[in-house]
Amino acid sequence: METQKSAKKITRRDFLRAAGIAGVGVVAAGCAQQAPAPAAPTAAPATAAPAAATAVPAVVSTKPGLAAGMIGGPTGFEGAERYQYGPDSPAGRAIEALKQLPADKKPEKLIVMHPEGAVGHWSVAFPEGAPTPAQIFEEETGIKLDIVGVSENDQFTKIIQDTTTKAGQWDVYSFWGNNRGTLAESGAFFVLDDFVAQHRPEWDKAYAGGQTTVESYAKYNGKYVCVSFDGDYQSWNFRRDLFEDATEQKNFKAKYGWDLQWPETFEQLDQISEFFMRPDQNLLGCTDIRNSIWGLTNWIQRYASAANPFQGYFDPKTGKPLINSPAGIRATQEYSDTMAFKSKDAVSWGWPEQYANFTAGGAAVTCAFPNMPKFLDNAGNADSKVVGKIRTGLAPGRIVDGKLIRRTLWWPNITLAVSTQTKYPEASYLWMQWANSPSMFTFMVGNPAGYYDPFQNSDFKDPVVVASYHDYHVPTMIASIEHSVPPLNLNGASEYETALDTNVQAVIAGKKTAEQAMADCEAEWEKITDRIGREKQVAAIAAQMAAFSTVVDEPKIKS
Amino acid sequence: MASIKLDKLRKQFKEVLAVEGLNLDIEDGMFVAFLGPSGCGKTTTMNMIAGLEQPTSGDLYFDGKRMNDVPAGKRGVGFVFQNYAIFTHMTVYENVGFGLKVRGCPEVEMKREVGKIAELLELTPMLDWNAGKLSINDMQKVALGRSMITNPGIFLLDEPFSNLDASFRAYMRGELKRIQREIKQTMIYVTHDQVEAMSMADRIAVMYCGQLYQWGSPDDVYNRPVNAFVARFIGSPNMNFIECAYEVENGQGFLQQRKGGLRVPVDAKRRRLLEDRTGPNNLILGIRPEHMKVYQQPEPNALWQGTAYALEPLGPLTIAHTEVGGDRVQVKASGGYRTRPGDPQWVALDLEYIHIFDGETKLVIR
Amino acid sequence: MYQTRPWQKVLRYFTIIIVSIMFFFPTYWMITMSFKPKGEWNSAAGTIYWVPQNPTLDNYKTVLTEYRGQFFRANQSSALPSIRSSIVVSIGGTLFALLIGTLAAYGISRHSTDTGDLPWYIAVGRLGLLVLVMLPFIVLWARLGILATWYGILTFTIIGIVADQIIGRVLGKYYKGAVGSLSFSILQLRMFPPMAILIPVMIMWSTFRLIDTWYGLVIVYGVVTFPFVVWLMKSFFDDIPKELDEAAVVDGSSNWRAFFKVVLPLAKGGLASTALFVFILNWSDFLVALLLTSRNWGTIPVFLNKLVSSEIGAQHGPKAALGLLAVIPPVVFGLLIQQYLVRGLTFGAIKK
Amino acid sequence: MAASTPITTKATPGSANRRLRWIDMNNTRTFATTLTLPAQLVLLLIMIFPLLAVVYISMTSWSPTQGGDWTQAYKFWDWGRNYVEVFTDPFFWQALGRTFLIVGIAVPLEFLLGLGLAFLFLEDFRGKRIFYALMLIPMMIVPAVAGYMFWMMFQSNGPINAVISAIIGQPFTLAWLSSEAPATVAVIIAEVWQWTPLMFLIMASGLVGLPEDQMRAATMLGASGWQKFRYLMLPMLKPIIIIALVIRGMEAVKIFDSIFLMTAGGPARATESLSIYMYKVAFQQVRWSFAAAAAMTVLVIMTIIASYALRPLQAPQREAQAAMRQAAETGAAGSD
Repeated sequence: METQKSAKKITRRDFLRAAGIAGVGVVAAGCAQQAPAPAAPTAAPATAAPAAATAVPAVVSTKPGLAAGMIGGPTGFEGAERYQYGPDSPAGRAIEALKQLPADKKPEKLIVMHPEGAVGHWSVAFPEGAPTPAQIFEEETGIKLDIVGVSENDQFTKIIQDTTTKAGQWDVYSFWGNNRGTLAESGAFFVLDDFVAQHRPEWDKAYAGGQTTVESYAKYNGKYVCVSFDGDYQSWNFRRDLFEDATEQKNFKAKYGWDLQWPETFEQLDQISEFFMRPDQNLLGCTDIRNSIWGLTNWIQRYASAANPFQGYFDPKTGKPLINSPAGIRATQEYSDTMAFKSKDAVSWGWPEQYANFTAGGAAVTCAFPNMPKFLDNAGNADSKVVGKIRTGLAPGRIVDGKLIRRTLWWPNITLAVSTQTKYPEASYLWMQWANSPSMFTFMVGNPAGYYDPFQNSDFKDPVVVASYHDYHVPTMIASIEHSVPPLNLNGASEYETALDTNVQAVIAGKKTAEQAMADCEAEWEKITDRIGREKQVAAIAAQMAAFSTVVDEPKIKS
Repeated sequence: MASIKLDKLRKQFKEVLAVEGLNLDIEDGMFVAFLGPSGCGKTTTMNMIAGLEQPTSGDLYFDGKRMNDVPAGKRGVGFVFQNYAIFTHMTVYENVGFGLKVRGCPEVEMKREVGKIAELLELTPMLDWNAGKLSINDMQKVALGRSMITNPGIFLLDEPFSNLDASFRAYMRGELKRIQREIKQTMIYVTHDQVEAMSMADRIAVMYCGQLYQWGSPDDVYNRPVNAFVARFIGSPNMNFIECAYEVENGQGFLQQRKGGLRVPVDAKRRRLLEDRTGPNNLILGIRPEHMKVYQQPEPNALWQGTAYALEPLGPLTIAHTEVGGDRVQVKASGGYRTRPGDPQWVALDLEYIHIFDGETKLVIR
Repeated sequence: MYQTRPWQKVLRYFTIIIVSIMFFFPTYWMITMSFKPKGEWNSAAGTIYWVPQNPTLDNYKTVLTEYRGQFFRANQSSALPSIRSSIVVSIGGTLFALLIGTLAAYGISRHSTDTGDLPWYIAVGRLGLLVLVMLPFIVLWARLGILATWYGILTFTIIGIVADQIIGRVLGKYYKGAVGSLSFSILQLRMFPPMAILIPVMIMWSTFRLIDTWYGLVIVYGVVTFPFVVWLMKSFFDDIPKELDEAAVVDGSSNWRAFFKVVLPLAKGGLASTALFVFILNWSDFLVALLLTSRNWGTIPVFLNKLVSSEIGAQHGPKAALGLLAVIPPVVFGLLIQQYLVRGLTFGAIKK
Repeated sequence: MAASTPITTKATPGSANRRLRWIDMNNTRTFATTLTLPAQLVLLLIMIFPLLAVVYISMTSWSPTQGGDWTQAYKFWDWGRNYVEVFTDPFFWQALGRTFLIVGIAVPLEFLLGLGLAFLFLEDFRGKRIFYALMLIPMMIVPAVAGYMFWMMFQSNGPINAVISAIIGQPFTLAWLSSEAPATVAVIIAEVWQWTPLMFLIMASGLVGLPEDQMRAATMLGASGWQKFRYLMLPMLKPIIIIALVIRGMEAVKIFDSIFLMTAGGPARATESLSIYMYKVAFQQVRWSFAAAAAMTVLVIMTIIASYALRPLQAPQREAQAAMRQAAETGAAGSD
């Protein structure tokens, strides 16, 4: 009793401390080791950090605090040189090009749409003593940055509004990657091919997964149209404490005949889910989500892994849907059957419910964004009952022709594109190249004030990022990117998704069989394709093929 | 047709005592007027008889049967409201027939009954009209007819004529009297207009501040008021009041005016009464304007001399306002009587009709 | 009904308390939610927090402060500008709607035979004819490339108005009875789902540079809500005896004077409650504000959407906090006009 | 007024009326036009262009994703194939039917609850003002927030099920928002919760406004409580009941926020109202020409409904005309 009391006291004090630091308790101290105290709202500019400046010998540079050979980047804190760049780097080229832009092409200010919750990457100084990225950019180029927060849900509407009315309110748009095709066909995006050729962003070198990732992250219909700022691939989390418990292992082995461990196939996963489904103990088997639209992340993982090297959505030659196939029916059937291992509310559970449930230790396995270990396996998160109890794994897959096919979904969140309505397309692009360069992006990903997730090679080597995402999670993240497939980001994505979603939801609700649902969905997809224009769609589908991962593994677990 | 008995009926609204221990016996078939200024408790009394309000204490009997717990609609009481409470969304026919309709009376019978009532009240041509659009006079008749149709033993009317124009009011007074004669119901009629009460009622209950002051025939309340209030309330113009003291001089009893020096001799009967009473010598002399005469020259029986103050020529008669010894009195004079303010006047009193009230209790000394 | 027995009283009390609890519970949930720390928002973990265990003001801080801290939060900006925006545009829109709506209502109530009685085939037919006449013009304008210019829209609208009037006259020759009715068309307008019509309005607004301005929103709010004003105020005016203003006019005052000095003061109760309604409608609008604002004049409901993030989900606590703050203006308004509310809301329909 | 007009009427009824009417005619036409002009103008200026633009787009197959400007939509002219699509789209008709189902249940329920509550609140009791205020709060809450609160409360392990469990004494874990019928019920409950206060307010003021003496007269005539309600209150309240129902109905057919936040039209399309459908078509799928055709169809449907919804509202006008006829008769009878 006494100990409980004192424990509660401490929790409370911790809580109050966290409350003083930030409004959101869960995220509190996301990088506690790195940033014990918040910086003042207006961080000291780089020049006003003498300690760091003296630590780095001053060589030929335009501003103090830069390492040798570097022409720009953040300064003023220990380790700043990791994020600095030389003249022949993507960031350096962008800055140099920006400086040389003629006056009529160089804006005073760039207006950038951004998801409200990610604005912090630009406006908050991190770590202490560092300038904000916006300050660095203005200092180096003389161009002001206005990063305007917009609700994620409203970005699409705002872009359509801006494009249709030709209002030109934004230089750079931000949107959910799934809408890429629709918005590109609406003429919202400036095609970046020329700029890419000229300024060489070297994304294939920078992104984990190489060229496939670039195809997936930056292109539509074979053209460069956008830049991703967020590594939102699905990754799986499980409870180490349960998986490593000797009794559980014994019972599991007895029941299923193989050792309890992170599974390779969905059959294995479903056995694990069944094993741990104990609602009476407030423990759910597996809580990968099933709500409207977002639930498709899990349908697609089960679907895309059904063929070697991958099961695509459409036939790249004819544009015919491939979902009305054994692969689609099976994915749908499993998607519905696995409801048995979830909350009764699963179809209305979104991320917050899932996260809250996992925070409280309410599930054995779940599938989420890569940030789950960062938020939940975090000593600073007073609410979390799973600190130190999380491990992660690559998405399960299927065995096809003796090969193990595992496909995770890259469901991109923050994607930026240059508006066709802007007067300064080149400057806008150059800003994006600079911001998306390994040096700057890794610098920003480490900043806990926003929700960029890592996806560049440099991110996974950065001690700050690794510390907050945990070293056990890094291999999972890299593997997840390498095994990823793109979503339905064609023109009309929302229509395709809605059709698929309503049909699989109907199966869950028991109103259709999986066969019926897939047949209906196929018909609806065909109608959509015909209406949009089959020829155009087929071209885009064919181009999208390059974005699917073709990595194939050997099965190891015998079950 | 029923007799009504009120036994110590009392009604209290939070702080306000509306009716105080009322005892009253109303005989079957009697036409009774509750008379008093607004707020005197007469409407509350009526509502209690009707059952719209529960008495705080006391009992109510119809024909010897205790009615306290009988709900309003079941007491056999007809009620005509001051503003008639016509159902404006119905036709005249539906209004009059409402009482039968809610009793589940068949359509044929209803038609016949309504027809009879309409005939009696001369409403027949308007039966299909929308009641909300009737003239106020017709509404009054509809309200009467509506209450009559259920043939209640007791009929309550709450100031039914106060909204009518003067000529129709006079006409309806006659009509009501006629109707009452024809249907022979016990009728209670609430009014603050003493003319209405006097002209129609068999009995008048004069009420003030929740108390019954006097219960008697119109003649009684006019000629034998029990106190100064009743005396003032009945009669138009009002009774004149002069503050006096009783004095005896030369073996002759006088009422001596307080303000001036005027005197009024009192007869032997009154003298005995006055001499028998104890308490402060503080009296009020009351005399109605119609029991005085005014002259422009001295007259032998004109005891008082005064000054003309104002004149109200009303056609058949003239009200002369005269100042006598510091008190103002109103005197009824002939229609042609004319004078100018300030002219000397002589006033004669009909000593037979003087009323003497106790100055403290305001009760009559009789 | 006017006599209650004790058991009836007890029963009524009981019912009122039960019903009030049921009706108040969601509000209670919102109020407590606004004081709950994040760990207590959700019942997904299996525990329901009926009262906040660790009450906090963080949710209010989250919505009201400009966030520059080092930990990720769904909203970085403060809701204060959106509160200001909501107040400005809601009041402005309400005033605009009241202005045009009250005048029209008085006109319809007093000086018009317009009963709103219009057979649907006439209404649809008239619209159809207008469409037939105007379609060639719109295609022509499109081909001329002036459809999205201010002069294109203006000339087109003027031609449209003229065509509409001519169609009305022509129809009137062949159909005995009303062919046009203001009160009908505004009710029709009010029943129309705003989704689709908003797209061209958005285009038009952009052409006239009214997007993301407070006056642009005020005009749209006024237009969207004034049908309410017309219908409500008309019933109030209907209830005021016509003899009143006629008497005023006979006594020598002008029509306007009679309206403002005699009729309007009598209808002020109705005006007040109508204003509250319209205000609440404007106050809670989301879609119009979303489509017609961009950076500066987003309203509270638009801001509420910022309190969701796909990464950390809906911020229930801050949402409840802002929701609670958003209740204040209508409640204050309601209190200010409290004395008129009960009487005013009969819409003057009960004749005494 | 009470003093002057009746006297005038009484003196020379005919001539006074004629005189008033003559004054009316003289300057009222311009006055009336001036009064309604702003509304007319605003209506035409702001509605004509968008309305015809909607028709224009609806006659083409253009949508933003077709590329090009909307003004160039004539290049995609297809003679209203969209209308055929709308008419053959089962989801459109389902959404329409569902909307009327929700409105048809929610609005009468709001009305009955509002009326019942109004009766409860008719007499004074201790704490009336506080309860009154509590009852009115829901309609002041921004629907977007209310939708969220209901979403949370309707979770299977949320407070509503907890209360039900406590009452029935065994675990009740219905997943309200996960299947069709309960989700519809939940949506209706939220709608009823939000808007019953409005009905309550209207009905309460209606009851307060009822002439008390007429009720007492009916009591005296032996009418039971039900008869009073049936023959007096209901007919007297009829005008405001109709206005209240029409106004609520008008708003309720546009039901959007609460559904959008609670179920987003789901599960599958189980709670997709017309507005949700239109929103999805216009702003998620950006099928603008189709959305425009759907909008025009809805406009026509709503026009038809409006023409019938308005009928009861004209009853007072008809009554007034009847009264004028009656007055004329009376006048004629009087002069005989």
